[in-house]
Amino acid sequence: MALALVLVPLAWALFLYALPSERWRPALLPLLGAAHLALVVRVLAGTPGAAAGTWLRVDPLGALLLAVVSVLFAVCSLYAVSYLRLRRDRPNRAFCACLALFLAMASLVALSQHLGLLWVAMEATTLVTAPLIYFNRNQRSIEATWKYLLICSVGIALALLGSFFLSYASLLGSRDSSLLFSSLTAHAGEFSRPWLRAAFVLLLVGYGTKIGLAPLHTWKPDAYGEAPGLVGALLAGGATSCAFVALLRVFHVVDLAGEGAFARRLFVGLGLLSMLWVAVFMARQRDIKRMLAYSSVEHMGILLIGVGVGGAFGALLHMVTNALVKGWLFLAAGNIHRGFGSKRLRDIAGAARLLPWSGALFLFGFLAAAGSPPFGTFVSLFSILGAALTPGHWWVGGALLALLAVTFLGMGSSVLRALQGEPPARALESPHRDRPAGTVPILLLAAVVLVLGLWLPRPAQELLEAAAASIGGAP
Amino acid sequence: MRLDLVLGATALMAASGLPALLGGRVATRASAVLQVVAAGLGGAGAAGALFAAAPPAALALPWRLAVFEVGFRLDGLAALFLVPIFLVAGLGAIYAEETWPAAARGRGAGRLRFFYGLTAAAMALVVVAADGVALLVAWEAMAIGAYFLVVADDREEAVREAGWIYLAATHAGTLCLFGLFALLRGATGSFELAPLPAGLAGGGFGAAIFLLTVAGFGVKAGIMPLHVWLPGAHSAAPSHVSAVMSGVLIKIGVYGIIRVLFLVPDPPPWWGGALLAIGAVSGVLGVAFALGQHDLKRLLAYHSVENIGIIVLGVGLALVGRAAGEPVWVALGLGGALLHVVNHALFKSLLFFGAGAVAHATGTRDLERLGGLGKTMPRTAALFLVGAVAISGLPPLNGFVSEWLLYLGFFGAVQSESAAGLGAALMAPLLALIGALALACFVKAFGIVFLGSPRAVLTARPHDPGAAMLAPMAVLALLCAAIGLAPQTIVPALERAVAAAVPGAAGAPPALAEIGRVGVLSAVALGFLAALAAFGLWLSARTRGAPRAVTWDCGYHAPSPRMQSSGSSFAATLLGTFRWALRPVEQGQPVRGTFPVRASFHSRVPDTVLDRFLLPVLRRLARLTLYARYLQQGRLQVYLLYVAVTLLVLLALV
Amino acid sequence: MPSVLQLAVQTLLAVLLAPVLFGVIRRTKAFFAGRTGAPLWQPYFDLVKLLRKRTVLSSTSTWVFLAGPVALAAAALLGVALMPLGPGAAPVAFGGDAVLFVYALALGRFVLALSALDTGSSFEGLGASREVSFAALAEPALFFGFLALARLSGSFSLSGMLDRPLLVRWPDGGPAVALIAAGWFLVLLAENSRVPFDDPSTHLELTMIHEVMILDHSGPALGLVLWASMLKFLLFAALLVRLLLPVGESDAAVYAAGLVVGLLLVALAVGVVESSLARLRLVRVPQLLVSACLLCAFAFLLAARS
Amino acid sequence: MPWVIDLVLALVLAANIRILGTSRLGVCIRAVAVQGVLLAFLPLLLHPDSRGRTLVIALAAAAVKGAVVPAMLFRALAAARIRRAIEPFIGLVPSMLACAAATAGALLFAAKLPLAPGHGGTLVVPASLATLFSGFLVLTTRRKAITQVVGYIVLENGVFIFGMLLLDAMPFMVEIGVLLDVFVAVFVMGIVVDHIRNEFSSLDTEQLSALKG
Repeated sequence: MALALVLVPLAWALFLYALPSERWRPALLPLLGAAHLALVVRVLAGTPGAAAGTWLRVDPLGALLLAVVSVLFAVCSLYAVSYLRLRRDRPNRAFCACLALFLAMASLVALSQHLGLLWVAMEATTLVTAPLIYFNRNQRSIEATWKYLLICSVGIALALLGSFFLSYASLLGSRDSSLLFSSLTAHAGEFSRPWLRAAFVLLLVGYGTKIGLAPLHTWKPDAYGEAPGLVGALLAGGATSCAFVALLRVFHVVDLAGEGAFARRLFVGLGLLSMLWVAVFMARQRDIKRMLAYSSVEHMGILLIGVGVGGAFGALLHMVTNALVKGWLFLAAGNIHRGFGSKRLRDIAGAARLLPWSGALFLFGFLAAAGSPPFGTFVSLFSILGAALTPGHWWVGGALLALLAVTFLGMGSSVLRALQGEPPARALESPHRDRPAGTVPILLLAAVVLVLGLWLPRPAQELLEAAAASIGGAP
Repeated sequence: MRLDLVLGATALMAASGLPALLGGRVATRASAVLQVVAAGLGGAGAAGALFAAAPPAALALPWRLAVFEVGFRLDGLAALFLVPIFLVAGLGAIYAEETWPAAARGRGAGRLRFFYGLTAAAMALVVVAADGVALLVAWEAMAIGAYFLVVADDREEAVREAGWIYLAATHAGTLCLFGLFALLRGATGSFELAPLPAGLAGGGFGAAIFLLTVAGFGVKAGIMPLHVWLPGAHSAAPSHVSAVMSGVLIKIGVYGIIRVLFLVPDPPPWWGGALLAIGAVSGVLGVAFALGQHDLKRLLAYHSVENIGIIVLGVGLALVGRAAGEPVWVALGLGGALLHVVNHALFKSLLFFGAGAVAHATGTRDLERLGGLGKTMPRTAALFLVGAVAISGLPPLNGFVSEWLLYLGFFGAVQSESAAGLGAALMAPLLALIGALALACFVKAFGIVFLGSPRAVLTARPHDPGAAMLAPMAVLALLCAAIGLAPQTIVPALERAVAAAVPGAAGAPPALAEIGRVGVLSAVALGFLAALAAFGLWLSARTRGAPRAVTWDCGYHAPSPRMQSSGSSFAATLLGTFRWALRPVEQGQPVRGTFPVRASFHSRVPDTVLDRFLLPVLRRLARLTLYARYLQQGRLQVYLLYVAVTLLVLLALV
Repeated sequence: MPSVLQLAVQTLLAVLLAPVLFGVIRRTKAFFAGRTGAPLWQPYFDLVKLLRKRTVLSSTSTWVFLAGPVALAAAALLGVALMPLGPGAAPVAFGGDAVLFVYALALGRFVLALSALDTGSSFEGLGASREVSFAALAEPALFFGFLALARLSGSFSLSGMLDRPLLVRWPDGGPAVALIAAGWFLVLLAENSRVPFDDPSTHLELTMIHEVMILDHSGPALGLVLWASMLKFLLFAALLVRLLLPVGESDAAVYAAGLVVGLLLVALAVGVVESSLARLRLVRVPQLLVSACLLCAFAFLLAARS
Repeated sequence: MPWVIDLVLALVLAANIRILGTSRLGVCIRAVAVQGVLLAFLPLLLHPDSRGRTLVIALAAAAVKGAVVPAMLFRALAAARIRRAIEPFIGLVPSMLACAAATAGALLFAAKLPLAPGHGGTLVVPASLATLFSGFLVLTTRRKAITQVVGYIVLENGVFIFGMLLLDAMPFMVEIGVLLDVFVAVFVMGIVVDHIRNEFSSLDTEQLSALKG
């Protein structure tokens, strides 16, 4: 059952690659999305800990990630149909296959209970997304792809060394050479501390590159900016969450080994640095997709701070809500990009008039990203804030609030500039307007985010609490 | 039961705009009707809770809002705020049918209707929220809804800028509130707005609570220097929106300050002192800035800052009293502040409605172009005059009653031996100064707009608006007079609100009616009206059929309307006195020689905090951030270097 | 019922007495100028003459123009009702009536200033502007004085603050009361537009504040304004007299004599000031008013120490 | 046979210096190929009593790192017909000095880390770290897209060296997965390099800096 989560998309990828029809390939994507979503629902509803051997198992953390990735993919696949119909000029064979491959690899990340396998899956998600970023096949997109590929590969290589270090720490300390997380956590107390700390630093830098923490995030604005909106949505919502979960698994081992305080300090430090970096780069950002990329960096910083101050529940919920909001924003930004034929602010104005649905969705997505109630992001952000504003690290809470405010200033001025006023004449001539196929998927995402803010279903809450408990956070 | 009514009305209000979203004249009219009905129901429920002695009602939401338990509660304090909310919102809904008709504004009118209902409902919800989370959710809905109200006309650059400043300011405030409630939750373990245990308020925690409360709610209330968004937003918004914003929305900030600060049973004395200082600054500088404005709605907006200052003075006195264990100060300070909240809602909405009528009829809000409207718009003029007298705090209208309660409080504090009490007493002369300056400003506002002759040739021939705009103004004017002439009727409601605002006060709070003997005012006011009527009848009888001539021109042979006092010349003397804070910008060509060919003079008073400090600083900072762009110049090698350096630095930490 | 009677008597006396104070001022000025001057009763004749004359209205003006004199007169009457002119409390006395006293006069000022603007005359606009501007600076002085008196007397009613028990506390309250008296005398001059703030006896267009506001009023309207300003002068003078009056509390006759003499002395003092000082430059007026404020603020500080 | 291991590792380090010290692309790629072949000996040397899977890994490593990847790089080089000079941002001598410094630093850092009894005294850990940083040096100071791929491979080689200590701990599948991933990564990079050449008619990464801020 659990294995099917990986195998079905894998098989679908092969099938899509083999399929000769340019028209049918996109149309078959939502089928995969729906099938995967159904599988995930069944797995989640079934017995907890469904396993396929010792290496693949659905634990709460993985289940959470599965749910995020699956929902996001389902929506994006729906969006992809209309998107690819508009982009008949590009061959979509590799694109569709890689989308399916990405789903397979992300599912693998969620299921992996083995440090080495986790790494392999993470690297694979990087590689299968490179062709997605290169979809537009122009100079800018190849530059972005190149940077993405190289920086992430280097980062992931460091993560591999970190994994090796971790297993060496285990080897030295407990003489147990298994790299299953269950045995790592069981013997964590006996690990060699110097190796452990070095391993954590390497893994933090390695997966942190993939998460996109400043100053390792440099590929993000380029890749998200040049990729189609739908790819940006999958990357910012899915791929980053995968890396975050991988990092959390490692963090849990380090925490159990008694180096939790060290790890948390690093989390808070890097998290705040990311937010600060974003606060600076968000000001006068004149490209809406790059702006969203920086927002992603910001929220990844918030996630790390959340874990760092002991708000695991809030951080995990924020992982979910942020992923969905990022999907929402990138898809809306994609529509705006198409409507105006540009993603630079100097060409965009009056998007709320030209594209009333996408414009309004973009605006509300921005508010959701800012953590405004009643969106789900409010609940998560507020939980993190509550954890931060406790004795011992008041200053973290204060800094978090201040940086949120500054970033809001930078992002808001760009967002409103894009939405308000009169659309330029050039855009009025463009044939691209809001169509249901392009807005309904976004509305779905928005609805989920809104519902999460108003009503968290009991199973979802239990899952979140179990996941938080599984990485050592108080529920 | 009443809470159910209020919540039901709120829900109806929130949903009222949905038909209008569809567009069309009929649908928009249907929304307007729904809004009026909702306001009527909600107002009735709130008034019932306010005037009939009933225990506070509470209701918990049957499901959890995500992970938070959420509930609502209707007590005296909430009811006191609810009444003006529903009243002004309902009147504004009627008023909008004439100023922003769907026929002329198209889809914009529908959108405006929708967000209008949403904002009004959210305001009501903030007030009945029983816990921090419900309050935050409603608060944000209100703030964001109001943003859409402000930018109803986003084709204009000025409107967009005002909207953005509003949004940025309100979000900063919301973040402060996030921090506040997270802290309170950490201290008490619950989000419920219940009295805190004693002993928490000292030290850094107490200071953080106080500062976050004052900053978070104060931004919305518009206390100086957090008022930066207020003048722009009020003048940019449609007039009925300005009325709602100025009349009730900013009061929600006051509500928050009162609600949260009085949860603390033992506030440090400096809290009250700080509020008094804030109130004094807001009051005096608010009215001083108002004097310098040429835009009628901006002028009114600065008066909101002033009146919030007056209200905060009362709250400050009450806090000082709570710290010093003086229940009389608490009763008078809070009673005066709360009555002023109600009063300001009445007369400020009236004035904004009036200003809207002027702008609607003439197409301009510029004082230097208006004049003489009293002859062409007599009804509007009379109603505006009522508002002007009331806001200047003059008897026999309602503004006087609330300020009088505050004076009583300050003069009570003068008997105190404590420095805090004597400091509070010093606010009495300050309040007098504020009142006299407000009077000067409204002589200017009313005199320049409605009296004399028109200063410019306006395209439209001005005329009184229709019943949809006049009737709401008339209702408000009547209420202003009613509270002014029979203030004792509202005193029990005030007492109930004060008792609800100050939980866990030792013993019953002293009765306002006893310490203030408000009833006397009523008798005096009636006697005064009798004298007024007698003199008036006599003089009008004596001057009936009096011949008309031109105004005495002192021998000048060709008087023209352009020779009248202008708004800026009227305010020049006082502006000179406050030059140190206002820093007016003056341009022109001075009069030179015996026979000057041409001379000109133009002055304007930009907002010192916003235009001289905040915006330049922010612009400079934003420019500085561009230097940081050198960090990301697109070189992959440099990016990889960042990875290596990060790794090395972190490894060095191992 | 006795208070209604008292109200009637007090109002009648005030109405009758007020004009004679203006007569005294004029006689004093005439004396200093070496003239004989008009008789003391001349202000009565002026009033009667004005009330009988016909009015001419400006074609620009509206009903607001006539409302000014009416409100001013009604406000002055209200002030009279609140002022403890008799030996005991005022006919209308309650805690906080001092505020009503000040604000009633402010209402009169408000409407009169509007009626000046109603004519559309540039001169009258200037006058209205100055009237309201200077009053804004004078009011805090009054209130600082009230604060100090409230502190000394423990009451917040004009009658209580100005009541005779104050005299008992003269030894420790004396310096404060003296400062208040000095400050309030300046306020009296400013509020009634006397030299050095304004010169009521120059040519109409050249007066700066009060008289220029009522350039267009004529006949009964002007009479009403004139009469109201006389009452206002009386009220401020009475404030000073009651503040300083050194008579015992038992003997009503002595008290009445003291009050009348005191009022006349104040008028005399104003006359002396008008004869010996020149009008201030307009830009200096705020400074003088701020000084009045500071005098009363010092009084408050002194009172607060005791 | 610790001395044999150390000898191999010393040769690996020498290859690092060679890579950083040459101005010719061809030499550079050849040095990487040599390094790959040298690495293939490590599993055999470190685990002399090993079974068949070690041999498989050694062969796979030799094939991927020593043959396939260099061949791909040469192909790209030939197709590009570019000047064969490397044009580093910093000179060759400073590069080599930096490499030496990195090696010294790696020795110092490795000394802080405790080692399992069997691994003590060998150069495995310092060589691994030194190679890693040599890889970084190539990545950050070289201009051409191909040299960046070389840098990535060197970096990966550093990781590989350390991984050899854990041959017993790492399951066979994972080792093969890692090798496969590296291979695919380089393969994808090769494709991208091809496209860069097509788009820009150059492999100079200076062209690839349009996206800023």
